[in-house]
Amino acid sequence: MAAGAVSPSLLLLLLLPFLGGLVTAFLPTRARTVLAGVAGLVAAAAAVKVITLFPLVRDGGVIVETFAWVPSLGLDLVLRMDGFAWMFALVVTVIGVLVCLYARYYMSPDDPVARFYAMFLAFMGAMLGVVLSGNLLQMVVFWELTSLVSFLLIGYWHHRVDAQRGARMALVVTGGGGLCLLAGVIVIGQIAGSYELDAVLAAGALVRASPLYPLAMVLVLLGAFTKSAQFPFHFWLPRAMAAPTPVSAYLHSATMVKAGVFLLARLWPVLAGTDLWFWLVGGTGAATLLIGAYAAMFQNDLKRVLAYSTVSHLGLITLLLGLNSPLAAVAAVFHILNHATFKASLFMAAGIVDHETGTRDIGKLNGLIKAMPRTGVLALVATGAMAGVPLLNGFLSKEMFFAETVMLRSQPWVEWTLPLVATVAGIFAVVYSLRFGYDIFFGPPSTDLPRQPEEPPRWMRLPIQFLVLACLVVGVAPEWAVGGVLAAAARPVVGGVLPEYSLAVWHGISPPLLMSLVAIVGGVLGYLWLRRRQERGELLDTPGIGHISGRELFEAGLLAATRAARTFLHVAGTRRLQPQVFAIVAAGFVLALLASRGVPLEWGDRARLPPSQPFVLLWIIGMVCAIGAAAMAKFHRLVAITLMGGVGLVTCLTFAWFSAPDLALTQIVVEVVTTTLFLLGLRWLPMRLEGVGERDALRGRLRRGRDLLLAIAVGGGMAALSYALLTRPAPQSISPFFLSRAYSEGGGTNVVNVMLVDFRALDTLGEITVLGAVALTVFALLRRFRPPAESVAQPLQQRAVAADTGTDLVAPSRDGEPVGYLLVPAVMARLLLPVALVVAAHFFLRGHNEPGGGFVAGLVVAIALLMQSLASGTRWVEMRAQVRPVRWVAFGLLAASTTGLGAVAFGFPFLTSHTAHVTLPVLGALHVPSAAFFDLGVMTVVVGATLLILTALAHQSIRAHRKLAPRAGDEPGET
Amino acid sequence: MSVLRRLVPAPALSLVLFALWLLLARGAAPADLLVAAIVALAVPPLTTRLRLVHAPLKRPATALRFAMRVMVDVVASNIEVGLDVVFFRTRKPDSHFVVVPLELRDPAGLAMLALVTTIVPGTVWSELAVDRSSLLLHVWNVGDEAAFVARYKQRYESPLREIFE
Amino acid sequence: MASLLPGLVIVPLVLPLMAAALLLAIDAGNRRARSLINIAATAGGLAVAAVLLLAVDADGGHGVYLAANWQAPFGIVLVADRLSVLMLVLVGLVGTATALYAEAVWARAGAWFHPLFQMQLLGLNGAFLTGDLFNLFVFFEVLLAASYGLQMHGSGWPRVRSGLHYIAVNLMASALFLVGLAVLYGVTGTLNMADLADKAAAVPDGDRGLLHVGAAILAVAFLIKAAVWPLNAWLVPAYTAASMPVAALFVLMSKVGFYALFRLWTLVFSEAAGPSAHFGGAVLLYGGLCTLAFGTVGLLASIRLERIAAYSVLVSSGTLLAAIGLDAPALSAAALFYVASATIAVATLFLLVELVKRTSIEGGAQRPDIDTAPDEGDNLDDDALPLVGRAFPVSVAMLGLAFVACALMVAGLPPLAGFLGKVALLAAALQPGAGPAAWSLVFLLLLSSLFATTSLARAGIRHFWSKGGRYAPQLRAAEGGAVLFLVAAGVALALFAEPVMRYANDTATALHAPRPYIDAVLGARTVPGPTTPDTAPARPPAPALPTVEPVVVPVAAQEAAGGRP
Amino acid sequence: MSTLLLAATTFALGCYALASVLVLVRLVRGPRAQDRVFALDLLYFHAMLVVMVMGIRHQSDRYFEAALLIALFGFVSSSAMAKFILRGEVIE
Amino acid sequence: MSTGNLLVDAGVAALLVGSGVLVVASAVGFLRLPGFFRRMHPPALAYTLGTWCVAGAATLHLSVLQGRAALHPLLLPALLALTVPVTTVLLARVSLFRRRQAGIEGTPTASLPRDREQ
Amino acid sequence: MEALLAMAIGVLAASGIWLVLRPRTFQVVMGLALLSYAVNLFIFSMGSLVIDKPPIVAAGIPADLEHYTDPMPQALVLTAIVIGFATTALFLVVLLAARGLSGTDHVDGESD
Repeated sequence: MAAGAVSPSLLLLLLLPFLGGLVTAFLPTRARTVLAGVAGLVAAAAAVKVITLFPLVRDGGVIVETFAWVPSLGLDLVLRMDGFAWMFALVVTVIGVLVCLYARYYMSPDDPVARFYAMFLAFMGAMLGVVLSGNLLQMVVFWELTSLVSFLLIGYWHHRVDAQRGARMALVVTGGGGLCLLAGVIVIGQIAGSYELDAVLAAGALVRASPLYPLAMVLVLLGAFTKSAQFPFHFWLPRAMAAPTPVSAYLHSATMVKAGVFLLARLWPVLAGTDLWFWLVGGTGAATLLIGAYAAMFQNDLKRVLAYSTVSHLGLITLLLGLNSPLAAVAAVFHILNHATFKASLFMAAGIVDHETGTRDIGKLNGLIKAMPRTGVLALVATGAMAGVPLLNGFLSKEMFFAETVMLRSQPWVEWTLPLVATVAGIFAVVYSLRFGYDIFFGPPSTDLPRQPEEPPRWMRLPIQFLVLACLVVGVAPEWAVGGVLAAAARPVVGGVLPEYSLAVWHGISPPLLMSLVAIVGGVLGYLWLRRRQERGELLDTPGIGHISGRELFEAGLLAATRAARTFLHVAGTRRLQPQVFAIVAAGFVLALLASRGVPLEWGDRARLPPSQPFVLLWIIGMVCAIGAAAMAKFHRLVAITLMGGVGLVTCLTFAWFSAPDLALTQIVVEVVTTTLFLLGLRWLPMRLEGVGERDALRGRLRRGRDLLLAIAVGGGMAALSYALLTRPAPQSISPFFLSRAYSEGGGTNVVNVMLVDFRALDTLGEITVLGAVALTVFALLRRFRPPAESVAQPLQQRAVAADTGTDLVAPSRDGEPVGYLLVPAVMARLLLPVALVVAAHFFLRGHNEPGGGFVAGLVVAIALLMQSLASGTRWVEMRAQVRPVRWVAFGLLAASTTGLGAVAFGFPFLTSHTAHVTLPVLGALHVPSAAFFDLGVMTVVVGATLLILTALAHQSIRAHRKLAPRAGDEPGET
Repeated sequence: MSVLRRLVPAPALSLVLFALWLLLARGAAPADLLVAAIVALAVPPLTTRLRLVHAPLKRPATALRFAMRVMVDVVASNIEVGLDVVFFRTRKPDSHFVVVPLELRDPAGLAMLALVTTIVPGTVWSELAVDRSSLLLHVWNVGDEAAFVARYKQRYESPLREIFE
Repeated sequence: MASLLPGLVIVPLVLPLMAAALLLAIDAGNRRARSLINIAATAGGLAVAAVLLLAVDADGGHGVYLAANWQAPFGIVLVADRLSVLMLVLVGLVGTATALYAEAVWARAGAWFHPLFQMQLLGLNGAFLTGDLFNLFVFFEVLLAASYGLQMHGSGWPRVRSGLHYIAVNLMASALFLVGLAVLYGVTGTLNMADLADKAAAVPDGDRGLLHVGAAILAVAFLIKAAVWPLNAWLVPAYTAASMPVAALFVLMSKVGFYALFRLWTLVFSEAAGPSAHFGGAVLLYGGLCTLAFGTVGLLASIRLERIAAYSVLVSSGTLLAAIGLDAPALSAAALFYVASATIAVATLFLLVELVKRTSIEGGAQRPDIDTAPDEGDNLDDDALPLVGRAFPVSVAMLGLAFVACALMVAGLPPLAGFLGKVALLAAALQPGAGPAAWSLVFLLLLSSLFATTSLARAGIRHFWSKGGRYAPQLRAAEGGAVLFLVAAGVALALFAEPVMRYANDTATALHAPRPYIDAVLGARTVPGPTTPDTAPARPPAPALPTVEPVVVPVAAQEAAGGRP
Repeated sequence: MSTLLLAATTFALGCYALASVLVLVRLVRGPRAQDRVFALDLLYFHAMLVVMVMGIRHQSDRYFEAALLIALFGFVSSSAMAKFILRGEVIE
Repeated sequence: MSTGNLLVDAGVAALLVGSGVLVVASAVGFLRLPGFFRRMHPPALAYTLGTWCVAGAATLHLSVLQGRAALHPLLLPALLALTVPVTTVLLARVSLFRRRQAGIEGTPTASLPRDREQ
Repeated sequence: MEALLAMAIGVLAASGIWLVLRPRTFQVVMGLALLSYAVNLFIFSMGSLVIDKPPIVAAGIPADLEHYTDPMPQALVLTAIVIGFATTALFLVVLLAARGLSGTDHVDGESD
């Protein structure tokens, strides 16, 4: 045992193809000789490396190398090579070398083959990763990698629709299987306590005894079956034939599709041995064996024949593994090896035929043996192996298979059926082999081929020759050729103890031999019969299952799933706002209700304030206003805004009433600005007249009823909640702290203001940032503002000149100076400006001690300026005052944050306030809190942001005027 | 003088602002006076361009007298209109529009006139001609229209013309 | 390193704030300076976040910063613990990439992109750092206010329409937030999260119902931001309509909701909360599962890449919510790893969308918006097209590789970080004794991977393997660099998964045992002042004079826990 | 607080509230927009009075500032509305 | 905590009552009078005397309370005088405009030279 | 008083919710404004209703909740008012932009 060896040999082996792929990716894209050379050398090096490792694994030795990756997930890079892995590694690398060579000649000189070779080598690496995995999770990693790379390889000719579809199908099916595998592996890992292969293999009994065993097994099987194209997931493999033939030869015969059976064999000691395993694996294998072989007989495309045959052979291997017999497992391993050799060579041969003749249609191809005798012979030998002709390797493993079916001990009908199935499948195999071999190479030479066939270059044949030779050698002298390898490979599969078996060509006359004979004879007869029928134009499609195409089912299924998904989204989601808002409100209400249900709510017992009649009247006004606004907002917007003003006012009075002077001040100025904002916006909204275009359908009424119910419920809930809280004694609040420290440490008597600029200055900083962000957004949005068509025209009022005979409305300002109805307001507003500025200064300076502060002061300034625009027009104001609101915002933010940073400079936390005490003659002691500078920043931001928003909105009207200017001439004529 | 002029471009305004500050600050400590002075000096120049720049008040005494008269009128009209409102059914005041020709042209003067008209109950400033030549008033109880116009012009317009023109 | 910690905590806030102010002050014409400031500030934020991460990880503690130098339950406290710092690093990563990316084209598409960008970062960083509930609201508003602007950056009807919905929904959420926090304040009398945890446990039974109501309302607000179904219909339109760098940045935003829920729930409704322990976990769990299912189905239904990305956001949101709803440290740890990988992955995808679309003429518009049924005609011998491959231009090849990497991350396929996150979640969910909810989570996770694979493959085929002619897209260095940066981050996350996983484990353990956090926050001491404040001045500060007699405030409660001497 | 003052302030507040209710009726009834706007202006004004009387009632000078703000800016909303009715836009 | 001076209290109370009565009277008038222009008259009662009474009451009250002249409440009537005309002037104009627009006969007008020229 | 204020909050909230659920942008923005009043009052009411005890510390009065109202909710409301103002303004502008781009004032841009 070489476990734990630090020798990096396996890592090197694994990395080699990846590095090679990386190198090839950067080589000139059409230098196929160089690319093939590099790739081939890399593959060859890997192959040599693998071969040199054989002694280490021959007698049950295991090489393990561990590299930590994510130990906490149980996911480490564990490279583990035993005999079985070695065999696979050998297949992967050796056939890799051959395919590299072959592809050099197969690919067109115009093909960008760098990508091909890069991905090819990457695939080789991924496949090596799968087989060398000593950790199940790691195996999943490489498993999915092979799916991915195969997707890219199948889609190599990506402009072809068949390649796109085939690639995607392969990816979805095998990738999906991979995900199942992942789940299965995790379940197994949880049962076994580790994902390490050694640990899992040792915990086989534990796994099988677990209640989760069926689930884990099914998940793992899903992974394996999809990868190995088992029925009913087999359909992707024929579609994957859109790949370049070297890819098919490599992935779809020798390596990737074998990953599934590799996994079954790998976990055989853990999962096998139960009835469930037998029925699932064996049943699937048998079905696949039959269906694949049956479908293969009727294909007219060379590669599709091979693809279905591959499906069938994979079914055979699966069936063997499912028989729960060590001997069958050995046979399975043997067949894996054999199938890889003959199928790879057949694919390559098919590729040559395709390459030379320009078609793969069996119907068109005839008598090629004359044009390409050497290729023909090679192909025929390989076909023989596929058919199970004696003295070729296929015969041997197939005989072992027949023997196993016969020896199976199970229920009587199974014992009887299985050999039959095997024989029938054998017959089918002979039929399709004959179709492949005989049909195209014998008979009168075709004349209507797209290209005149001739022998391919010698080097292109070389890989086939090599493989066919292997078929022969194994077929003739199995024990000598592969006995050791097979023993080494099969030993880990069956759990370390090999069953008795003999690799010999001749075992005497036995049931298997008879079955083989029946198969061959039956096959030949069947072939002749089929051929005659097909010459008559019958049976060109697969009878029975021809119209049930897995591919179509898959595509249609995907389509239906997509459509269903869309329908679902349509039902479960929405693109409309109302349902979203409804959902939010309802969710809030329902969750709150549910939350309160657990612990019932009750009113508190705090002493209530006696009601005061004026206040009651006040809130009657407030509620009427609120309800009125809700009712009027649709048709009488101005009224709604007015009523809203009433609500704001009452709110403001409530603040004043209940000891919140700061809030009252803020509310009142905000109210003014908000109302103005609404009015500014109203200009661009369409007229909406009651009763016009109203469809008062039942549905609308129902919806309104529903909304009303929810609104009332939520309102009631809010009221109840607020009442419950209002009547409770105040909790142990943190507030006394603020009250006691506000003056002594915050330097101000107005605790609310001290909180804003000191205790919770960070909130204020965020708040002014919000203001700034909103102002910027408004500005940016309105720069691109495109007024609605019918609002571009001047408002009705401004057009109605004729009716207003004594009008001063046409041009209320002359040379910027207001006249007529605006004269008096303008003078008043201008008089108010200095007054307002003084008031603002007053609010700003007193803020720390008395109600007021930077925010109110800022809004006072903003409203005073707004008033000027209102009375005198924006242009007048802007002609005279360079207000650059963005600068104000910038300055304010800088001032506030630098004030905060000032504290840092003195070693205090951000925003720590400090009061400087200065004593001046006459004036006495002065206290200058740093918070004042912070508040100055607040004020500046408020002024800037408010003005930015308001002027940006107001400018729209000016723009509209400007747009109208050219047409102003004919305006009076219209009216 | 010119320095003073530049420093205090609008003495009346500055004075008003000074007083305003002291009122707002509710005190006259040295610190308050200082800040009041700063405010009174700083705000007018800041707002020059956004203000009507007009000649300083010509006759402070007339202005003061005018103000007193208005206050008296306000109280009187309050009582009159108040009674009319409460006993509207029986007293049936003669309310309608009256056009008053104007000689006053100064915007500030007109604004003052509007102010007075508005705060004295019984008259509502309704419309000013574009060329400022006449004024439309809504009057609560007119009686003799010519007499009303004459009284209005005499009581309010002429003092304002004196003050502003 | 540890000594650096407290002072550094404020930097992620100050940096974007100052940058935003500077960007506003700079003349609009000076584009180069703006770009420079923007990128420098963002990258600086990343660097600071990284240092913070190392510092926090090194001493395993909590960087507690008492803003304005006030004791913890009273003033606003910023807390850099493992969780918040992890989020900060994500903000830095995604922020840097998007800042870089946006420089190429998008920064010029409308006014004031840069300051809004910085404000968004400020909001994000603040939301992750703050330890105060109301301050959290404020930072939510900051990030939302900035996000409104960014979402509609570039204007246009789709943006404005979805923006309108987005804003309306978020305003509703803000209202709920305020109501919820008001109730919590009304019941417990505090806003500090750590203090809240203590007070909530001690709430009298008569008030517990109110506490729960408040928490439920607050939760709805967070759930909206975390885009839980059925409150998530705003997300896909808003994210897909936004310009793509903005959408990439927005990936972080849905994580804020998750963060807030995670933070508050582990803190307030931990084991120590007595009768309230684990309150509402079922809502998180089933809400998360519904969201996950919704997002999964959405993935399958999506053809356009940006929609795939947006639904991936939903998938990750649902996954995270369900994971924390199950309330197991192992799952939380997995969720934290997942949040890192998912954020990076989806952000990368958003950045890629636009570049990828440049490769095909009209983004594959020649095909209908839904898969076509298989046509019988396409057999293997598609004679019309030769069996000769077409070379990809280098830029397309690079894009393609980036796309593949990104698709792997999003779909959770190996070998990148997305897979590791998924494995971690699956392994944690499939602990022995996993209930039906855990199994549903597992099932949906796998299904989402499958659907993501399907859709991404479909989209990749459409864009990279299109039948028609292809343009070699113009890739600007900034764009390519940004994408590569994020992909590299994803790869690094996979390579160094172990330390990250360990970090996530530590974080989860700490979150599920919040006592040290609470103690650290409440035990943080203020910096003593240089001079004893003048406690009884002869008169209050000039010039404003209170109407009452000169104020003498009794210096009571000096002994109240550790105030400034 | 003397009973007299208490009664007087209560009476005044009641009067203002009653007046506000009357004005509200006009606000809701209209009939024209100008009536409503004027009503809003009056509401603001009444609010100012209420605040001032509350100052007297609570012997406090702090309510003055709120009244000041209403006196200073109460007209802005209503004049903006008036201008809107007149011109169809608020700021030209 | 009254001002302690019964006379002052009585004065303040009287002023308050007066203002209350005036305000109610103006509101009644505003509600009940026919025609918009008629309705515009009564509020002036409240704007002027009603406010003056309250301001006077506040000034008196505060001055006695603080023991010094507290004149600032008088600012309010002054400011009101400055701001109220803005709204009323505009509203009167609105009403005229709308009457003309509706084509109501007999809508008066300040005679305008320009119209005569036309 | 408590019951009245609670009722008022309920009515404001109900009106706001009703409007927010309407299909016209203007209704929605009005609803949001009403809702923010309700929320502000709600937060405010957490400090419990106290008359004439503003949180402005004065000499000789013990600095506790007996003699002053709770300043915290007020500070919160102040911030909330400002933020509400800003977001209302923003929403208004967005609805104008939406109206300009779509031609209708329906929240989904559907023509009536």
